Amino acid sequence: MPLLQTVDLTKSFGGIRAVERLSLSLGDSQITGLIGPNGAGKSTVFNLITGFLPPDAGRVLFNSKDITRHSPHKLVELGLARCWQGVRLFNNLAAIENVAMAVKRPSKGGRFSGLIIGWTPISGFSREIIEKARHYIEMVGLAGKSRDVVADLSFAERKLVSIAMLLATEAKLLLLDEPASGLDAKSLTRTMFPLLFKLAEAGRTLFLVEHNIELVKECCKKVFFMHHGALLAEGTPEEITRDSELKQIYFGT
Amino acid sequence: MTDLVLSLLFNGFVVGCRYLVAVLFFTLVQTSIEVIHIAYGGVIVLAGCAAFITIKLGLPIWLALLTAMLSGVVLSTVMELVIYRPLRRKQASNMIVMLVSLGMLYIIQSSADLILGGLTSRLRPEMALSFSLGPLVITDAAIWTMIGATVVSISLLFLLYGTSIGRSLRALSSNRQLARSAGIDVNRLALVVFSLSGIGAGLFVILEGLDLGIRAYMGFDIALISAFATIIGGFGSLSGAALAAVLIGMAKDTFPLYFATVWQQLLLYLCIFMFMLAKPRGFFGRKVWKAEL
Amino acid sequence: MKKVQIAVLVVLFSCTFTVFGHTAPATKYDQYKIGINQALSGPFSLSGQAYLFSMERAINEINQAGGIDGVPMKLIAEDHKGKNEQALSNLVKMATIDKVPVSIMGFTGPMMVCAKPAEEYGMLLFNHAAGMTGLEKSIGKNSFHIMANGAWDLYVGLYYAIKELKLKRIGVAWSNYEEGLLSRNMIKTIVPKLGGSVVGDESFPLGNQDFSAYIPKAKTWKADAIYYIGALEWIYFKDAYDLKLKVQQMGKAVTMAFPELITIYGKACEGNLWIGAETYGPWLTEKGRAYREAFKEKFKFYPAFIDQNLYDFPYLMRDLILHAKKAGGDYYTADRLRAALLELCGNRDYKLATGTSFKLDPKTGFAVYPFVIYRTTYNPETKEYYYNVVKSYTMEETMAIRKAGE
Amino acid sequence: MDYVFLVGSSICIYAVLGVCLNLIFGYGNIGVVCSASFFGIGAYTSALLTLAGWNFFPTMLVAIAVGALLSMVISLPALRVHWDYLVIITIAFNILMYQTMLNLQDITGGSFGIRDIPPIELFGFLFKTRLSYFLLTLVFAPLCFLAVRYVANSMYGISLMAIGEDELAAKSIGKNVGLHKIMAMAIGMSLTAAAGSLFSHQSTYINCESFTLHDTVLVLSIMIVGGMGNLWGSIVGAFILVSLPELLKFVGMSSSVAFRVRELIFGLAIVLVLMLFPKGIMGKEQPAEGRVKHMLKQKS
Repeated sequence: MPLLQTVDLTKSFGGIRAVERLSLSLGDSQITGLIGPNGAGKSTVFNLITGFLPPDAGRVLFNSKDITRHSPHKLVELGLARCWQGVRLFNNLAAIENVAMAVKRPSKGGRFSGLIIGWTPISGFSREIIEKARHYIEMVGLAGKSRDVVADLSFAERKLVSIAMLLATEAKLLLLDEPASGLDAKSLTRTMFPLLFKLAEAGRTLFLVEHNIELVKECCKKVFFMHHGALLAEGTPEEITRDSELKQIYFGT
Repeated sequence: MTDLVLSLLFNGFVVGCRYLVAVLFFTLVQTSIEVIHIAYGGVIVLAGCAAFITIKLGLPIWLALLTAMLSGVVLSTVMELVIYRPLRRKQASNMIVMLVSLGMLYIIQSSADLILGGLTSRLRPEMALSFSLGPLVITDAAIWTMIGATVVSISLLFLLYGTSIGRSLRALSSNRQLARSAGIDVNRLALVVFSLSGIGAGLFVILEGLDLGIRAYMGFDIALISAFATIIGGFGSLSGAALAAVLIGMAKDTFPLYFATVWQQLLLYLCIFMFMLAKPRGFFGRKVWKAEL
Repeated sequence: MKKVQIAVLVVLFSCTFTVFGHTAPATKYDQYKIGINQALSGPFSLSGQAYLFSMERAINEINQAGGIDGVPMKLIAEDHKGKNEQALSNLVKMATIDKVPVSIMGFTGPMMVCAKPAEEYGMLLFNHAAGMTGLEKSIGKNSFHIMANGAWDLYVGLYYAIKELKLKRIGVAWSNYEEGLLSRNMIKTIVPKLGGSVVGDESFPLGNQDFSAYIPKAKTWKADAIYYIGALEWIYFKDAYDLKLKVQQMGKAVTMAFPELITIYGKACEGNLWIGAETYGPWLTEKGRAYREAFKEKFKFYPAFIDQNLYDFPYLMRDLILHAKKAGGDYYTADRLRAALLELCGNRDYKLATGTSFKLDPKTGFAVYPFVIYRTTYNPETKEYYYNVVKSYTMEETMAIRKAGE
Repeated sequence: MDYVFLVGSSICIYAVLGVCLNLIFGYGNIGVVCSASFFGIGAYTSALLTLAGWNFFPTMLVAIAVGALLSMVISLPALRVHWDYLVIITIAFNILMYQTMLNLQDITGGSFGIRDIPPIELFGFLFKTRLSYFLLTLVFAPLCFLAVRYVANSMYGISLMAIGEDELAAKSIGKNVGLHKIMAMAIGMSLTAAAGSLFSHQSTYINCESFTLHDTVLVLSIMIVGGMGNLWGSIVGAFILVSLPELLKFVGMSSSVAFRVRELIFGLAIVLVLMLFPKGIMGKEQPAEGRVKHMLKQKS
C-alpha cells in the first residue's frame, strides 16, 4: 500500500490552472522522480503536498491518513519534509547549528512540548541534539565544515547542509526540489548519487523534482511526467525517456 | 439632519482631497524606490517655510507656490543624493532607511520651528471667500483644494501611462530584479521621483496654508496619514492610495454625526486598525507569499 | 570592532557622569538664580522665544540697575516640551545641580508632576500658564499661581454672558487637554447655577486645526453663545467665520494680544468677547510700556498675558528677596521666599512691574485679579480692529461673581 | 546626585523596553512597534491598583498579565502579514491606545491623568527617594535583561531567530512559526508592561502624554541604534538616546535658540550613527561563534 497518495489534487492561480486533478501514489522506501517541462507545476505540487499552499480541491493521503491542509510543521512531525529549490538556510548560523535546528525532538506533552523542552538549556542546543546533528553532517560528508557559518559555504555544500537538515527531521518521506541543480558533474556523481542511494537503503522514501535526466535515470525507480498541471505518464525512467512524444514535450524539439 | 450629513460629508471630502495630494507622491516614492519616505513630512514643512517667507516679503501667492515647489524639489533631491542613495549602496534594511528618514524629519521640523515659531502661520493676509450652496458652505480654499487634487491625479496618470519614465517606473514597481536586469537606472528614476514629490509637497503646503495654516510640527501627522493611506490602498497601488486618502478624510468627518467629536480620532484609528486586520493587503494590494513561493 | 564599541561605551559613561556629577559650587548669593521650566520649543510651545525674551529683558534691567543690593540675577532656562518626564528631570536638575530655589513653569501635567518633588527639594513653583482650572486645592504648598486662574475667566465670562447679555443657551468648544477638560466640567456646573443651560459641548485634540467636523455640528446647537477653551483661538474663529457659524463667540484673553493676528483675523472675530484679568488694558508704568514696545519691536505683536507675567516675575522675585533679606539669615530659600510672598501679596494688593495689581489667596495659593471683558471692535477712522473694554469688574465684584458661581 | 539617579533610572527603564522590543523585532523580526502602549497599560494598571490599596508585586503581576493578554490582539495581524506592513498597523494600534487612554476619562482621568500615586513599598521599605528608586530599577533592569537573554539563547530563542531570518525554511523543518511568534510577543510585551508598572511610581503623577507614538519611536530608535538582534546593543542605545538630551542641557548656548538646536543635534545624532553603522552601533550578534565554542567543549 502506498506511502503518499494524492487524489484529484487541483490548484489554480487567478485563471491559470497550475495543477489539474493530479492523482499519483508513491511506494515505500524508494526514489521517485517528478519531471516535466518548465511551468508544468511541479513545484506547486510540492507546495500542495507539504501544506505551503492550500489545494482548491482534492486530497493528500500520507500513510492512508488525510493530511490535506495540514500546516507544514505538523506534516514534519508526521514524517514528511521538503527542501527548497533555491536553498534556504539560516545564514548567520554555523552549518551544524542549521542541522541541529532541524533535529527532531522527542514530542511528548503535545504541541507545546517543542517550546517547553526548548527552555531547558541555557546555551542553545543540548548535548544529544548536537550529537545527532553531527551524525547527519557526517552522513552528508561535511564533517570538516560543520563549524563554518553557512553564508561562507559553497552552493553545493549549502545544498548538502539543507539535505542534512531534511534528514535531521527524521521524516519518512523527503521531497527534494531539484537536488542536482547548480551542482557540477563531479560533485553530482561523487556525493549526490551515493547519498541518495544511501538514504533509500536507510529506508527513507525520496520524491524529487528534477531536470537532470542523468540523475533521474541513475536513481529513480519510478518517474511521473507532468505537463500543464496534469499527469501525462508514469513508469520507469527507461520507458519515459524512450517515449518520443514525451521527449518532444520535454525538450521542446 | 440631512444638512448636517451633507456638510460633514463635503468638508470630509475636501480634507480627503488635501490628503490625496500628499499621499499620491508619498506612495509614488514608496512603490518605485521602496523607501518609506517619512521625511516627506519634513519636505512639506520646509516648503511651507519657503512659502511663508515669500508671503512675508509681500510677494503674491503664486510666487509663494513656486518657491515652495522649488525648495521642495531641492530638499528632496538633496535628501536622495545625501541620504537615500548611500544607504541603497550599503543595502541598509528598510527599517534603517525608515529611521534615518524619521531623524531627518526631526531635524527639519526643529529647524522649521526656528523660522515659524510655535505659531500657526496662514498664507494670506485676508479672510477666505466663502459662499453658501444650500446647506453647504464652500470656501475658495476648498475649491482650490479640489482643483489641485484633480490636477495632481490627472498629471500623475499621464506621467505613469503616457511617458517612457512612467513605463520604467511601473516596471520598477512591478518587478525590481527584472527591471534592473532590463537596464533601468534606479538612481536616475529616484531623482525624478523625488523631485516630483518635492513639487507635490509645494502644492500641498500651499493648499494647507490657504485653509488651515502652516505649523512647524505638521510634518509627522501628514507623513503618518500618507503611510496609512499607502497601506490601506495596498502597497504598490496609486489609485488605491488615492481612494484611501479620500476615504480617511471623509470617515474622519462622518464619525461626529453619531458620536461626540472627542471620539473622532479614536474611531478613525480604530477603523484603520480594523481594516488593516481584516484586509492587510489593502484595496488593490498584491499577495505577499506568492512572491516567495 | 568589539573593543572599539566597549571603548566608546566607557568613554560615554565616564564623560556623562563627570558632567552630571559636576555640580555648581554652592556659592552664597554671588548671584540669585531663578529658573523657567516651560515648553520653550516643540509642538506645544506657543512662543517660547517670547517667554525667554520677556524674562531675560526684566533680568537685564534689574542687573543693569545694580542687581539686588549689588547681587545680579541669573536665569536658568530649561525646556520640557510639554512632556512630564522632561519637566521632572528639569526640576531635579535645577534643584540639585543649579541649586535654584524658585522656578516659574507652565502646563498642568508638568505642574502636577513637579508639585510634590518641589516640596521635597525645597523649591518654589510659580505657574504662569492659564490652566489649573479648579485645581486650587490640589497643588502642593510650594506651588503658586501668579496668573489669573482659568476658573475665574469662566466664572466672570459666564456671569457676563448669562446675567448681563441674557444669553441662556451656552455651547462649549473645548480642546482635549487638561485645561480644556477641567474647564468643560466647570462650565457644566456653573451655567445651571447662573440660570443658563449647556446646549452642547464638542472637543478636538490639542493642536488640531481642522474644525471642519466640529463647526457643522455646532450649528445644530442653536446656541446663543459658544465658549471656546484651548489654544489656536484664531484658527477656530477663522473657520467659524469661513463656515458661517454665526453666534456670540467667547474666549479667554490669555493669547489675546497678537495684533498682527487681529489684523488678519479681526473680521473673523468681530464682536467676540474675550475674558481676562485686567492687565492688557492700562499698562500704567513706564517700564511696562517700554517692555511692550520692545516686545512689539522684536515679535511684531504686543505681549500676551502669559508673556507679560514672565516680565513681571523677576521684579516680583526682587521684591520678595529684598523682603526676605530684611530678616537676615539664610534668606534665599523656598520657605523664606514663600513667607515673604504671603506677607507681600497675601490678601493685599500687590502692584506688578507692568502696573497690574493682584492679590494672592493664601489658602489656595492662587492670584486674584480684577477682571475685564473685551470685545473685538472695528474702528472706522483708523480702519483697524481693536480690543474694546466693554466691562471691567473691580476685585471685589470679581470675588462676588465667583461666589455667585459657586 | 539625585539628577543622575533620575536619569539613571529612566535609562534603566528604557533599556528594558529596548531589550524587550529587541527580542520581538530584532530576533523574531516581528515588526511590532507599539512599546509605549504596553508601557502605558502597565503604568495605568498598576497606578489604579496601587490607589486601590494593592501591594507592589500583585499589581506588577496583574500588569504583566494584562500586557500578555493584549499582546494576543497584536499577534492577530502579526501572524498574517509581512513585518513592514506590521510596523504601520502597530503604529495605528499605538495611536488607538493613546486615544483610548485620553478619552476613557472615568478610568484614566483623561488628559488630566492620575494623581497622588503612592511610592512603591516592599517589605515595609518605602522607595521614596530618587536613590532608592534608582537602585530598584538597577535591580529590575538586569533581571529583565537576564530573562530575555535566557530566552534568546535557549533552543526556543534560536528557533525564533531562525524564523526571523527565513520563515519558510523554518516551517519546512517543522517549526511552529505562529506559536513562536505569539510567545515572543507575550514575553516581550509583558515585560514592557512590568517596566510600565515600575515607571508609574517614578513620580506621583502619570498622564497619557508619557505614552505617545513619539515614545515608541524613541524605543525603536534605541533598538536600532544599538543594533537589531543584539541585546547589549539595546542597553547602549538606551544609554545614548536617553542621556544625550540630558547631556545637551549642559551645552551652553544662547538660550533662546538652544532648545531647538538641541533637538536638531538629537536628530543629527540618530542620522549620523545610522549612516556610519547601518547595522547599529553594536551590530548584529554572530550567534555562531559563541555556541560553536560551547560545542567544542562538549566534544572534548
